Amino acid sequence: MDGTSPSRTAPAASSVGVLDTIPKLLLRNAAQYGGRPAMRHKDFGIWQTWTWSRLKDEVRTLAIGLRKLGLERGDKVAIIGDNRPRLYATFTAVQSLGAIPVPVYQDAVADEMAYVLEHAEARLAVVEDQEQVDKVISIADRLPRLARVVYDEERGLADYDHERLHSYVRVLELGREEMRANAGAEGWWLDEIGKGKGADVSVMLYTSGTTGRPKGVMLTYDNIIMSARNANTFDGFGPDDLLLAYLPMAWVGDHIFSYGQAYAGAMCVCCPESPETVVEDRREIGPTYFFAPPRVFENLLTQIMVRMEDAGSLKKRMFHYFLGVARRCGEDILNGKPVSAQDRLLYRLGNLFVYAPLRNRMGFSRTRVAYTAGEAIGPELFQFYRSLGVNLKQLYGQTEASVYITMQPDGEVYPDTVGKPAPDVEIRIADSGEVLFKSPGVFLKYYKNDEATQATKTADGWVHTGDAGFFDQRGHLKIIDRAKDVGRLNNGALFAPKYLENRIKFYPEVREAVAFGQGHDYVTMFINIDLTSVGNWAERNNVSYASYQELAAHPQVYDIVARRVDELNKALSAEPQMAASQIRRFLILHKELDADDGELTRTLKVRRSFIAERYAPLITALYSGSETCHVRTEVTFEDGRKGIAEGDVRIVDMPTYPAQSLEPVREAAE
Amino acid sequence: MEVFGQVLEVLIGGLLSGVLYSLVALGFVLIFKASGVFNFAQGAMVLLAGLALVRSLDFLAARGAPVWAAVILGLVFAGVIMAVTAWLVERFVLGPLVNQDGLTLFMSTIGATFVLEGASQMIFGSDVYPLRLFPTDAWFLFESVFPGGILVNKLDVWGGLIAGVLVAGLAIFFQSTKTGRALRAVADDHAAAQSVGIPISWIWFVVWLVAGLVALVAATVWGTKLGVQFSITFLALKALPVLIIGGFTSVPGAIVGGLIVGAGEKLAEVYLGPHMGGGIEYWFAYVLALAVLLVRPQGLFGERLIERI
Amino acid sequence: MKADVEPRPGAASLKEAGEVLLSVEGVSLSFGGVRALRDVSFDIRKGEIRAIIGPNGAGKTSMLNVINGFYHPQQGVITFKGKRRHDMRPYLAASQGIARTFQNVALFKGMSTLDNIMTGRTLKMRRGILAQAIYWGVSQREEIRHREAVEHIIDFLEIKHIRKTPVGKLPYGLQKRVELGRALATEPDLLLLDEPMAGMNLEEKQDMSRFILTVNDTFSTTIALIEHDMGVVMDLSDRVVVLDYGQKIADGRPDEVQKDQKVIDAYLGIPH
Amino acid sequence: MLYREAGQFKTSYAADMAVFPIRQDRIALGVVLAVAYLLVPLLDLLHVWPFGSDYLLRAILVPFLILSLGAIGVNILMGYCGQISLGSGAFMAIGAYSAYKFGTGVHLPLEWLGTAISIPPLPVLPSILLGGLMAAVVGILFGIPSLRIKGLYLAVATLAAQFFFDWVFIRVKWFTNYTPSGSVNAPELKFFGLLVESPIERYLLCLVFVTVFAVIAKNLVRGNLGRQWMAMRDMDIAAELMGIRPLYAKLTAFAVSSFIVGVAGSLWAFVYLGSWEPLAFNIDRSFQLLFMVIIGGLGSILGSFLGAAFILILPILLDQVPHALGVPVSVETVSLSVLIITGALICYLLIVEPLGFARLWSIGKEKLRLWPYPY
Repeated sequence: MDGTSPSRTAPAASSVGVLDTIPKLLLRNAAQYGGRPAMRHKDFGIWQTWTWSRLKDEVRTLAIGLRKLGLERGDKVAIIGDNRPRLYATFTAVQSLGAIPVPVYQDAVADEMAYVLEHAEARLAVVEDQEQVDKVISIADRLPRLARVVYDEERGLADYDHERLHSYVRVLELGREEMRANAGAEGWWLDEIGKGKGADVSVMLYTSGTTGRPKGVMLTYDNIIMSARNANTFDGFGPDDLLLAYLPMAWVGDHIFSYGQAYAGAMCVCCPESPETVVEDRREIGPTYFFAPPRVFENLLTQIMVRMEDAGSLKKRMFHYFLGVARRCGEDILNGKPVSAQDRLLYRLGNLFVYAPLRNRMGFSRTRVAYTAGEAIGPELFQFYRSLGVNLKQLYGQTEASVYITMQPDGEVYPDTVGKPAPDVEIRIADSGEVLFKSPGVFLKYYKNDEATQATKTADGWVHTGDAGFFDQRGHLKIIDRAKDVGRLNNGALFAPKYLENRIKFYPEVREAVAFGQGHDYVTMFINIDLTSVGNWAERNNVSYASYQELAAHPQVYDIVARRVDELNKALSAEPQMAASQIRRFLILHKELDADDGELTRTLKVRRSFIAERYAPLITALYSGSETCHVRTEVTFEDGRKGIAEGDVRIVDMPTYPAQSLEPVREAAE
Repeated sequence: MEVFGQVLEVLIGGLLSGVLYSLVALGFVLIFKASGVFNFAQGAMVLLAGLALVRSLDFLAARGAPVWAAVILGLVFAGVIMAVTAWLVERFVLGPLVNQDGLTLFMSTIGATFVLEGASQMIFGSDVYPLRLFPTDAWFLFESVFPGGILVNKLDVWGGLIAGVLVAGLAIFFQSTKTGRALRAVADDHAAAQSVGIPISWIWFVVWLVAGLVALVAATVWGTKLGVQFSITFLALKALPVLIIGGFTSVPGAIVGGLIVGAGEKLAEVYLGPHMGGGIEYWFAYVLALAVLLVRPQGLFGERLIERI
Repeated sequence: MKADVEPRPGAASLKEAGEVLLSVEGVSLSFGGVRALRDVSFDIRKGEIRAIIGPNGAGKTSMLNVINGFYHPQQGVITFKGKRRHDMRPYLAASQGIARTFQNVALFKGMSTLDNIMTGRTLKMRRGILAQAIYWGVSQREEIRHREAVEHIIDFLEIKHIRKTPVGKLPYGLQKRVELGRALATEPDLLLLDEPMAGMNLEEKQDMSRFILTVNDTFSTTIALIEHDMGVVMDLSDRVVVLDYGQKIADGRPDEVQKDQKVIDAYLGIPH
Repeated sequence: MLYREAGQFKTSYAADMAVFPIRQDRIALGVVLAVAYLLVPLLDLLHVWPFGSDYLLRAILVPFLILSLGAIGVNILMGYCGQISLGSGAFMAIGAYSAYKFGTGVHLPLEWLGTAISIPPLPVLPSILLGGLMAAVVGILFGIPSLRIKGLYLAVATLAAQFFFDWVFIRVKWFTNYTPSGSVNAPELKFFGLLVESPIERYLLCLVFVTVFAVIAKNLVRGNLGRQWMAMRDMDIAAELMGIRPLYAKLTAFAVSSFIVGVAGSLWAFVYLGSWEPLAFNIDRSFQLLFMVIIGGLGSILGSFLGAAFILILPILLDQVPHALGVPVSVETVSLSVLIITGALICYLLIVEPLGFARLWSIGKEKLRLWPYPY
C-alpha cells in the first residue's frame, strides 16, 4: 500500500552545509525520494497521498501564488487550523519566500488570537475553514497590518466578501497563471530558496505561557534542522517511518516531529480525517513513531480496562494472567535483559493472545518508538505500555530548545527519569537546582521582548528552563519541581516538596501528602491514606473502623504507611541530591484534605501555605519531638454543614539512611 | 345429450373433488385470517391427523373394540394429538416469531412442515394405511336421462356435506363467538391485538387447534380416498392455487376457489389433456392461479391494499 | 459550529423572480371514499425553499406523493419544467430530477451508509450487466467515479465517521441525514423533504437547517419541505403553502401566512 | 486475534472497495484455493486418506460444489433481491434438459411453417451455457408476475413453474429425445478436446465453474446492480423513488439467478448424475436449495457454500456416526431424522439468527478482529 522499501537510511548528515533550510530539504527530498509518500491525509474516505515531488510542486505553485498576493521576504504569516497537508505546505511555501510562518492554536478564542496576530504583525493569515475565517474577521479591526486571509475549506464561504479573502485553490491558480505567463517563475522561486540561510528565522512559535501574555519564540533553520537531525539519528528515523500529525501545529512538538524531523528524515506525515477520528485513523496508519502526552496514554489504558470489564470471565482471566506475565518479564525482554526460558515462552503466548492484539487495537503494531513528555507519567502506566512491547520513552524539552533537552536512549529507560542529555546538548544544574542547557536548538530570541530574552538566556548561551532537577548516578536527569517551588533545608540541602509528595503518592495506600522542610533542619510530612485501598486492606484483615479518622489512627495502618515511608527513604538515600530529604517524622492526618475546606484547590492541588497555617500546631509538634498532638479542626460536610473533627494525632519517627553514593553530579552532564 | 351428460358428470365430479380441496384450503384460511401466517404445514397436519386416527383405529380394532367406540376414541385421540401439535407450534415456532414479516413466518412453517412430516412418520410409521370411514362406491344418477347415467362418488358427496357443515360451523364461530372475533382482531395487527390485551399466544393456540381439527376432518375424507400416506401432504400444494384464486382471507373464497379449481382441472384434463399428453391437472390449477394473479394481484376475494409511505 | 438559520435578507424577494419549476393545478386525490386532496393548486419556483405546512392529516404527504408520481390524482394537472406531466411511475419522476426523503425514514436497512447513498447514483450509472459481472475495468472505474461524488456528499453532511456502518444501527438523527445524502446523490432539481427534522433535538435541527440552506445556496437546488416546527419553517422557507383537510387555505411569504386568520384557526383546530 | 489491521490503510478507492480489504482474509482465501486446486488433486493422485476411494469426491465434493453453485443462484434472487422462489428445481431442470438438447442436437419441426429449426449437436461447454441461458429466459418469463405480486403470491407463481416443468419434461417426449424410459444420458464431457471422466477431473471441472460464477456473482452484488437488488429487497417503494426501475432490477435478478441455477442444473445432470430422469429436479430439489440458502445465510455468497455443505453433510453424518458407534440405524429413520433436524434448524435459525451461518461466521470474524476487546 505505502511504497516503502526495506532500506532504512536517514539522509546523509554530512550535507548540513547546503541543506540549511527547510525549503532546501524539500528540494533534496523531491530529488532523492520524489516517488515516495511525503504526506497522507484521510480525506473523502481514503488516504490521499502526496509524494515528495507532488509536495514540491504544490509548495512552488503556492509560493508563487502567495507572491502574487504580495507576500514579501520577512513578512509574518499566521497559519491557523487542524493538521492538514495544505497547511504544512503553506509553511514551506512561506519559508521559501523568506517569510516567517506563525502557527496559531486553532482552538484559541478570538481575543488570544488577536493578541498573537497583532504582536506578530502578521500580514497574511492562512486558515482552515469558515470557523477560523469568522474568528479572524471578527478581530480584523484590531489588525491593521493583516492584508489578506486565505482559506482552505470553501464550504459556507461562498457569499463572503472576497476582496481581501481568497480560497487556497484560487491562490494555487494565481501561481499557475503566473507560471504559464512567465517561464522564469520557477527559476525565480529556486533563487528565492537559494537566498535562505541556516541562521535565518524559520518560524515563530508562541508559547501559551501559564503566566502573562504568550511569548513569540523565534527559531532559526539551524535550530530546527540540527535538533531534527540529531533526534532522527538518535532513534534511527528515516524515509520508511510514518508518523501521525494530530497535535496542534502551533505547538513546538508538532513543528519539530511532523515538520522538522519529517523533512530532515524524509519521513511520511499522516493527517487524520478529523479530530474525532484520530484513534481510528491511528489504527489504520499504524505509525512507526508516535508522540502523546501522558494523559493520552492514561485514557487509552482506562479504555482498555473498561472494555475488558465486559469481557467473558474466561477471557478476562486469561487477559489478566498474561498482563501479569508481562509485568514480570515484559520490560526486561524489551530491554534485552536475560529472562528465564519459561517466561520467554509465556511472553510469546501472551504476545499471541493479548499483547499483539492490544497493540493492534491501539494502532501500535508498527510503532518502533513512542515518546511522552509534558508532565510526570506514573511508573505503572509507563511500564504497562513497555511491558506490552511498546517502546515508550520519555523526553524533556521546551520550545526554547526546539524541544530536545534530554531523551531516554533505548535500553536505558527508567520511569523516574527523563533520560540523558540529547545529542549536542549540554546541561548544567545551577546552585539553585535549576536546570540550564545549551544546544544547537537554543532559540534566537523572544520576538519584541528582549528583557524576557535576557532573563531566560545568559550571555554565553545558557538557557534557564525554570525547572529544578538533578542527575542521578546513572547520569539521567530527574526533574523534581518548578525551580521557584524548590527550597532549602537549614543545612543547605535541596528541598523539593512536590517531588517527595509525588514519590510517596505513587504508593496506592497514600492519597495525599504534604511535605515540610523549608527553613527546618529536616523533612516531615502530613499523609492522607487512600480510603479505598486501605479500606480494602482493612476488610481483608477484618479490621473494623467507623470513620476515616478511626482508620487513619489505627496502629496497623500507621505500620503500613511507615513501611512505605521507609521504602521511600531508602530510595531517596540512593539519590545524592535527595538523600538529605529523607522523611524524618510523619503523621497521618485525622481528616482528608478537602477542597471544601480550602485545603486543596478545585483542581486538587495542595495549598501548602494555607495548610501550613491551619495546622500550625501539628507542624510545631512535628519539629518539637512530641509523640502526639491534639488537633481540632472545622470541617465542611458534603451538604455544606460545618462540623468539628477532633482527636489526637500520633507522630512517628523514621530511621534515615546515609547517602549511598556522592560522586559529583556535574560529570554526569558531560 | 350424450356429450352434455359427460360434461355434467365431469363437472359434478370436479366440483365435488374441488370441495375436498376446499377442506384443506380452509385450514390455511383460518390460520392466515387469525395470525397472518401462511401455514405451509397444513398438509403435514393432515398427514399427522390421518396417521394418528388410522393407527389408533387399527390399534383398537386389533383389541376387538366395537367400531363406533374405536372411531370415537380414535377421533378423540387424533384431536388430542392435534391440540398438542398446536401448542408446540405456538410455543416453539410462532411465539418467538411474533411481529416478524410474513415471509419469515412462512419459511418457519416450511420448517415446521418438515418436523411434522418426520415426526409423525417416525411415531406412527410410514406405510400406506387404508381408512374406511365412508362408503367409496358410487351412485349412478339420471340413468333415465342420460345413457349410463352420471357417476357420482358417494365419498365426494360425503366430503361435500362435511365441508358444508364445517363452513357453517366456522362461520358461526367467527361471527358470533368472542374468541372468533378476537381472532379477526389479531389478524389485523399483532401489536394492536396485544395492546388491547388479547392474549395472542392463546389465540394462536386456538387457531392452530381449529386448523388441526379441520385437518383431521380433511384426513378422514382424503384418508378414505387415497389411504393415509406421505403423499397426502402434497394436498397442501394442491390447496395453494385454491387459496390464490379464493384469496387468503376469505372462507367462502376458499370454497369457491376449491370448486373452480376442481371443476377447472377436471374439465381441462378431460378436454385438453388428450391433446397435451395428459396429466395436466398436475399443473393446471397453478397456471390458472397465476392467470388470476396477473389480473387481480390480491386474488378474487382478497381486499385491495393501498400502499403508503 | 453554529447553524445560521437567520432568514437571509432579500433572498426571498430575489427568488420571486425565478421562473416556475413545478406547478400543481386543481389536483384532487381520493382513496375509495377518503378525499386526501381537494382541488389544490400552487407552484414552486426555481431555487426557492417552499414549505408545505398544515395540521396532521391535512394531506401534505399525499401532496408530495402526487408530485413524485407515487399517487396518481383523479383530477388536476401537474406541470414540471414547463412540460405537462401525465401519470407516471415514480422512477420516471426521479429520472426527471425529483428526489425525496420520507416522513419516517425509508433507508435500505441491510446496507451501509455508503451503499445507501450510492443507490442514489443509480440513474447516473450506465455500465451494462456484463461489464458489471466482469467488474474490473470499465465498471470499476465507474464505481470509483461515483464513489468520489458520494464521498463529497458524505463530507458535506459530516457523516464520515459512519461511512461503513449499517444504517440500521444508526441513531434516528443520523439516519435522517443519510437519507438526505441519498436524495442529494441523485443531484435533483427539485428536492422534496418530508418532515426532515421530525424527532430531532435542537442541535440536530440546527445542523439539518444548515445543510438545507447550504444545499439551496451552493447547488441552487429547489426545495419543497413539509415541517411541523414553525420556527424552522419561518427561518428556512421563502414561501409557504398551507393545507387543511386536503384544501389549500393560504399561500405566501412566511410572515404573511403567519398572520393569516384561517391558518391560525386551522392550527387551533377551529371547525369551519 | 489473528487480525493485524493496524497499518493496512487504503490509498485508493479500488483498494477500499476490494472484496477482501483485509490482508489476513486474502491470505485465508489463498489457502482455501490452494487446498481446493492443488492439495486435493495431489492427495487424490497419491490415494492418501480420505481419497483412498473416490467416495469423497464422487459423493460429497462434486455434489457440494454443484449445489453451492445452485444455492448462489437462489441466493441472488431470495437473499439479495428478496423475491422468494420455490421453483429453483424447475430451473435446474430447464438448464439440464436444454443443455441436453443442445448437446445432442436440436430438431424442432414446425410443420405449419413448413420448415424446421435444427441445430447440430454442440460441444459440452456451449450447451451448458446455453442451458443456463434458456433457464434465464424462462426465469424472466416467470419473473414478470413479480412486478405486480409480492411475497407469498409470488412464491405460488414460482411453484407454478415447478409443477408445470415437472410435467413438461415427463410428458413432452421431444425433450427426452423420445427415449421410452424417459431417462436420458449426458453426452460425453469433452472440453477443448480433453475428456472429463474420472471423479477428480469432474471435481476440478465443477470447481472451475463454481469459482468463475462465484466471482461473477460477487462482482454483481457488490456493484450497482447488487445495490439495486438490495434496495428493492429492503424498501421497494423508496428504491423506486430513488429512480430504480423495478422492472429492470427484479428481472435482472430473476435472469442472473436462473442462469446460474440453470448452469448448476446442467452440471448436476451432466457431471454428477450422468443419466437422469425428471424426478431428479422435482420440488424436493427446490426445497433443498431453499434450505441451503436459509440455513447458509440470505444475502451472502459465502453462506451459499456453508448451507450447501450443511444440507449435504447432515444426512451422511446421521448415517455414518451411529454406524461408527456401532448403533445400527435404519435408512428410514435416518431420512426421517434428517427431515426433523433440518426443519427444526430452520425454525431455530429464523428465530435466533435470520441471516444463518454466514451471519454467525461474520460475528465470529468481528470477534477476532476486536480481540481481546469484547466489542
